[in-house]
Amino acid sequence: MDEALQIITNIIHDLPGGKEMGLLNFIIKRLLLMILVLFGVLCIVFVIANVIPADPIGALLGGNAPPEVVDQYKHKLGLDKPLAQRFVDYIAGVLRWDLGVSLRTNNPVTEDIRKFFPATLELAIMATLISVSLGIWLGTASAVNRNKGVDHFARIFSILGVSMPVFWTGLLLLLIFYYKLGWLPGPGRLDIFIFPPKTVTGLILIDSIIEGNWTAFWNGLQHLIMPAFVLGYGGTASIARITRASMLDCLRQDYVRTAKAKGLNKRLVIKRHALRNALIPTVTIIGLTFGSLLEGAVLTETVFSWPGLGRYITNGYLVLDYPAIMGGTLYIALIYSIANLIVDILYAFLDPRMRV
Amino acid sequence: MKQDTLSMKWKNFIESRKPLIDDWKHTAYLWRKSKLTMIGSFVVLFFIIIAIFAPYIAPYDPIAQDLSQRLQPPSSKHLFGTDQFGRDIFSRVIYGSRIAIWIIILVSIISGGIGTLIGVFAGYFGGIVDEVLMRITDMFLAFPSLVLAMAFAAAMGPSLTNTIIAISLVYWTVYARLARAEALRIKNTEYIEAERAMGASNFRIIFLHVLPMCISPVLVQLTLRMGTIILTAAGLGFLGLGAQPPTPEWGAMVSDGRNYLVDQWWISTFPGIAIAIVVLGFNLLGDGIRDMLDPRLRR
Amino acid sequence: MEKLLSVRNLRTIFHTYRGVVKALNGVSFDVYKKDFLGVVGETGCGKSVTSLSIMRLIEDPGEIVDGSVVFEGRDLLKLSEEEMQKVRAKEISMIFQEPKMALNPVLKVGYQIAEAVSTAEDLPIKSKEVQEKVYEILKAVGLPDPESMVEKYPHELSGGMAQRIMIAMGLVTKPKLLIADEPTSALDVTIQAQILHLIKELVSEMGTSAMIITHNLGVVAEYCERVVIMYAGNVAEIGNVKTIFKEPLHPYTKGLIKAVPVIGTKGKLQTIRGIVPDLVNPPSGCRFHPRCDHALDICSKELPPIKEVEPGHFVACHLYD
Amino acid sequence: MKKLLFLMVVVLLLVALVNPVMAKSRVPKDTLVIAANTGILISLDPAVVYEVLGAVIVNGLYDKLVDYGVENGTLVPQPELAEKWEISSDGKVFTFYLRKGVKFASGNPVTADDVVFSFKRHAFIESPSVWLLHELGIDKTNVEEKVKKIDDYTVQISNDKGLAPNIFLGILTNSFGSIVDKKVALQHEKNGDFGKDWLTDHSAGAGPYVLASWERNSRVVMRANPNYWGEKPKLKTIIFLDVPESTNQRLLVEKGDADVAWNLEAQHFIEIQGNPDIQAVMLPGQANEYLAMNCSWGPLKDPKVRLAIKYAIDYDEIINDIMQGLALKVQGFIPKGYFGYVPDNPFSQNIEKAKQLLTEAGYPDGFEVELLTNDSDTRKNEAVKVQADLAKVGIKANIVIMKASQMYSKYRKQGHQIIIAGWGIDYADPDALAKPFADYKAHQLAWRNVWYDDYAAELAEKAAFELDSKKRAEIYKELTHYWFENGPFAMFYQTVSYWAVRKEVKGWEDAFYGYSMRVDWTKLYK
Repeated sequence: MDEALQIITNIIHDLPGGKEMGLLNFIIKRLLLMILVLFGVLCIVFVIANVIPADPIGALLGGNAPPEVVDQYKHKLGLDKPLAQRFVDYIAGVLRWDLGVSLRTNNPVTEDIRKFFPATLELAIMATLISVSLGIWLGTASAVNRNKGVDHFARIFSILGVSMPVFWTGLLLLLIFYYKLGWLPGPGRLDIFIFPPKTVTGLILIDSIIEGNWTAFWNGLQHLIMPAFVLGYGGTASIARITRASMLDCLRQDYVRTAKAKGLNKRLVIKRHALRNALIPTVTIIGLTFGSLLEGAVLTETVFSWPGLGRYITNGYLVLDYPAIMGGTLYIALIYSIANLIVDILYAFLDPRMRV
Repeated sequence: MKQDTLSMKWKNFIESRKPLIDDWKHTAYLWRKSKLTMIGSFVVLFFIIIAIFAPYIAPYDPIAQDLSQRLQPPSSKHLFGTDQFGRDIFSRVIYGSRIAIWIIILVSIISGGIGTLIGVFAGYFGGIVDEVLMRITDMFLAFPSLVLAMAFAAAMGPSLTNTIIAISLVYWTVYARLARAEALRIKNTEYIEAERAMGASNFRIIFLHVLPMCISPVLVQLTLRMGTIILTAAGLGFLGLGAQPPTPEWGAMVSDGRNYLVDQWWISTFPGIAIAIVVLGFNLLGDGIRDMLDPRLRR
Repeated sequence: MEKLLSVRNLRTIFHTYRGVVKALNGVSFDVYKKDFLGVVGETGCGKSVTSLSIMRLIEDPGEIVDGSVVFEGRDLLKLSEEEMQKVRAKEISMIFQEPKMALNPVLKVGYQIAEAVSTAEDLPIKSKEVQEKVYEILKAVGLPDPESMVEKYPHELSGGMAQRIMIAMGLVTKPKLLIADEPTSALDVTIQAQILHLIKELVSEMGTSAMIITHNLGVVAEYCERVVIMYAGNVAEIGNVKTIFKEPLHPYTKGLIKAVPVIGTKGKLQTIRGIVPDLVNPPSGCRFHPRCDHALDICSKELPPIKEVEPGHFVACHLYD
Repeated sequence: MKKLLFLMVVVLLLVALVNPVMAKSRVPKDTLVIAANTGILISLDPAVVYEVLGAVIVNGLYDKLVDYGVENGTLVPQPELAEKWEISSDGKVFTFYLRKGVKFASGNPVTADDVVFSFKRHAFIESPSVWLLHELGIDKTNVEEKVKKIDDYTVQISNDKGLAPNIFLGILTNSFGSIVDKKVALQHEKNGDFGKDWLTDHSAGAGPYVLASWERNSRVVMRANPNYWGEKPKLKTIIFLDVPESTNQRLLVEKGDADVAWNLEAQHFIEIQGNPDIQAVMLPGQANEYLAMNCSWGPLKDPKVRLAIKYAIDYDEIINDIMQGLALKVQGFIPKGYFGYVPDNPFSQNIEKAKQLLTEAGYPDGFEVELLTNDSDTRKNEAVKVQADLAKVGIKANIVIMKASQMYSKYRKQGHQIIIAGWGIDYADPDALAKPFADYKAHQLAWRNVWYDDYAAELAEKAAFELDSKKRAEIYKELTHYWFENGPFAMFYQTVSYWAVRKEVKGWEDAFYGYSMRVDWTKLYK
């Protein structure tokens, strides 16, 4: 998650005819690519899910159930059909946006995703806000004061984010800020006795604003702080590193010298001139970090009892609930690709040189 | 020039190597100048030394149980205290460094190797080969790596080697991209054209010329990512898919100790700190190397 | 003529892995009001470093270690950063060699010029007066249709147009001194003449002094009134252009002028023997002595002081002790 | 500014780590909040539910014909919706007389039709718990004629196996024995599923509580049932809050945001006892933990080797150090508090005897074996302990940890060598243990460990049909002693169920005695 990824994004741009073909063709080409990639992801997931030597039904029925019942159940769910047949059925299903029925919650996986994804999305957005603001602030500070105290502190602080296991920091924060200090509420999305807002988008903060239910809003926000920080802090390092590198690069450019020659003070030079240029490559990294947040959520959600997609998939692993694992993973890959596409388009807008 | 004395030959040797030595001097200067890189390299060096001399440093056997010494806080006898089996955490952390090194080296070789090869072939041959290989890379890139690692670990059964394979099968994408970019850049340089003109086979060109050029960017990336490899292994440990007990793998130690965090904080904290320091070391070293190799920052 | 800027014994060094580069080794010269001064010398002689030192734009690993830069009675080297920023905003402006690089790629050119005005006169960038001034200066530098020009981005302009924008940006604040660091080197010859002509015309209209840094003697001969010849971090000779070109005193100046090929003459090209010295351990005394045909033994021992051989004509060479 | 910020953070952290935590409960008096890992719940339909936590909740939502009561420490079937019942002389036909005037939560009266419907839907849905119905000799082909309505308030259930009454009634106390409101279920039936889909997260029973809502991975909310026929529940709302991490459960209870921590790790349970606000409740569990050896694999074929392993293990250290005393030393397969319980515990660590047995069997310097278990913390700790003990006699055990799902599927295919697992008891009768541990014909644990021992199987079967309880106890005693010597099982302990319950909550021990067999939510109050 660092400068190498920036190289990736530049490579994505050198797709044949990137600039001349115009933004629309660029988007169409990227969409086609995305579909191909998602198809690939689907195959990987299907192969893994069905190659695993254990059988899900045994897991579902628990240790005590005798073998005959297990086979009966398996037949009922059509798990004894040949692999190729099951693959074709699954692909047909995906096209109709029907990812099968989860063995555990036994309602359609798509409905589960609709119920669980907003929690992960809300966590990922807050985490991205934190990692972006923290990352850019630290990256700029360390670039401007290269090799001075601030640079060292900023880099160590941001790298620590990527150095500490998420579940450990999560529990530590809970221990200090909830258990000992009592400043922040405990795990979960909302206190039990707060009347939750009617689900419109599924994001508590937005739903509570729509409903004007301010108590739920504040409580939800407080609940979000720690998990979002734990998740976001991990992404800070890569954003800080990219910002620092591109900022160092920009500070050496001639136009920064012109800005100084115009008598602008240091803060203005950085804000108006250096930062604006330095942020362009950083934007693409935000897309990639957002993607990795969806994934980091798997650990954070367990520690903070967050009813998100990450936990849905991990619980799926506990009982080898194939449809849930496959559907969930595919969905995360879809969001990951869309996030990247949006960011690349944003990249084109931000940088006038790309605008055609 | 009949009687070339030794000193003459030595002088020529130095003379012909002048630019290289000059370059190394500049690198040493930059290395000294950026304190963090120094810290990073010392941490990594320290980590490697501990791993090599673990048996001599560790006071106790990391797996030996002594239930009478259960859950002792850090003391002079047990520097980092003991865990729920009375095993000395200090010795387990020391031996843990061996496992961490083992994971890092293996994952770096496998993922670095696969990634670079795929990248170089894609970059060098271009056309269909490039398109296909890169789309495969995109697939793995779009795939949430922890979930993929979980899937592989679950498929092949939880064990240390499976964790290593799982992580490397997820980590190679970055190196593929890097190697491809490098290969593209080198492919159209004159001296490769010259090679081809002299009738060198593609494979000779790739392995003798293109591949060596990709080493430095890939190397930088490897150092940067070595830290995160340990973290992914820790994540797998937390989900119960990593190293099997009683192996003293840091990630599993942190995750096993998490239930004791409230009163026996040291069981989880010391391996956690070990992970943090080593990851920090690799990251700082990686950053340092990248700054040194990056022409723009070299002045 | 009345002095605007007087630089005395300016010394600037750079810390590098090979050691300390003594870029400026005690540079002294004056710029008069309404002057059109050329500063000329081979690459690496420190002419750009001098201009950056005057503007105090030298940054780590560079460092100004000695000397004074007196501008209208105040030594710029002693000013606080805030005061220096005001000087840069109102009093002294600077133009650079690569116009397209010196303009911020993501901001409209109109905005970048307006920013100069607003900083100098403490007016909001979007205000009417600032907009007026921008249109006015754009017309002055001869750019067509200012309304659409302000909306353009740097990458949409040609080299010449970009340099005109830079000139506009420099002169819109009506500075007392304009420093142009190799303004035309990056442009093709036809555009060069137009740009220099434009600078000369505007500067004389505004009564602004100009200091043109160049390595092209032809530019000096054509446009400048006075010239400073620099060699390896020192001033070799100062004087008005006609006398310097007719009878140069300093051996280096002679060599420079002889090296300029004149159309119509045949014969071998003249060069100055030797190479530019390494400034980490420069030759002792006068830094030109290893390449000087008339070098005396004192030349290699002491740095020749600068002397006014005749009114307005200075030279730093032991031949004239 | 930066230095000030840094200083403030450091001071805060110091203050945080120092001050002790005392907190009053923040849960209203008429509500109970239980912090539990609800991730394992699959369905709350009585005919489908199979996990312990699910059964406990269903116990609060539905009443059954008959349920367990407690008589001087042992669980005995007692009347609930059936006022009384008669058993035919050959023990094959049971006639139940329903209580009159009892209404479902929906207000519909509870009649024989509802009873017949409840059994029929369980037979047809064929969920994981259907094998218990098959134990009664009832399946979808004969359920109509085996469960007959005599009149509105009388139902006759016949079972041709002539099982001992204690077993028959014991099986009926399972969740599937819950009586479902026929009208409400059929109202929500979707393409002939007997209302199974709707009942996954809705309730239609006559129990003390009604299921208000179940947000997956978030919370299960139960509200008091206004027209409950029995003792009115004192708590208006019970909430199962999903808290997967044991540490968090403990923090929530100590902070007063939750009343009960449901599945605490042993270590947390020990430490929490130091908190004056908390009462540590311990009750005998309805499950046991054992090590089993695959009699068809390598050295384990030889009973001497199996016995050596049983003598190599230090059972006391497992109970005292790994479970910190939270386990009952029971080495027979019949748990304490059950009819036919045999109190002898013949095994304790005896390294010489184990080595001597090994040399006799021809393995003087031991052998290598795979030790399989799943990834719960307790099981991992037990595996590491056994590995160390076996090493003392030269046996090198390689631990393999798997997801519970994968482990059971390997175990079911007799694919293991040595395995550490547990057995949850389905009905409070020794037969529920004798069949799996001794009778290989039942295709359960004995069969999985390839212990095809006809003598043991015969004894287990005889006991199941013995109507005279004194003789029945005799048979179980003989079987237990035979099992000690020859069985491929080393019984570690009988589990102990424990919860951290805030002082404000009263009556927890009465409500949960015989937990997972029986729960009486109405006993709880604040």
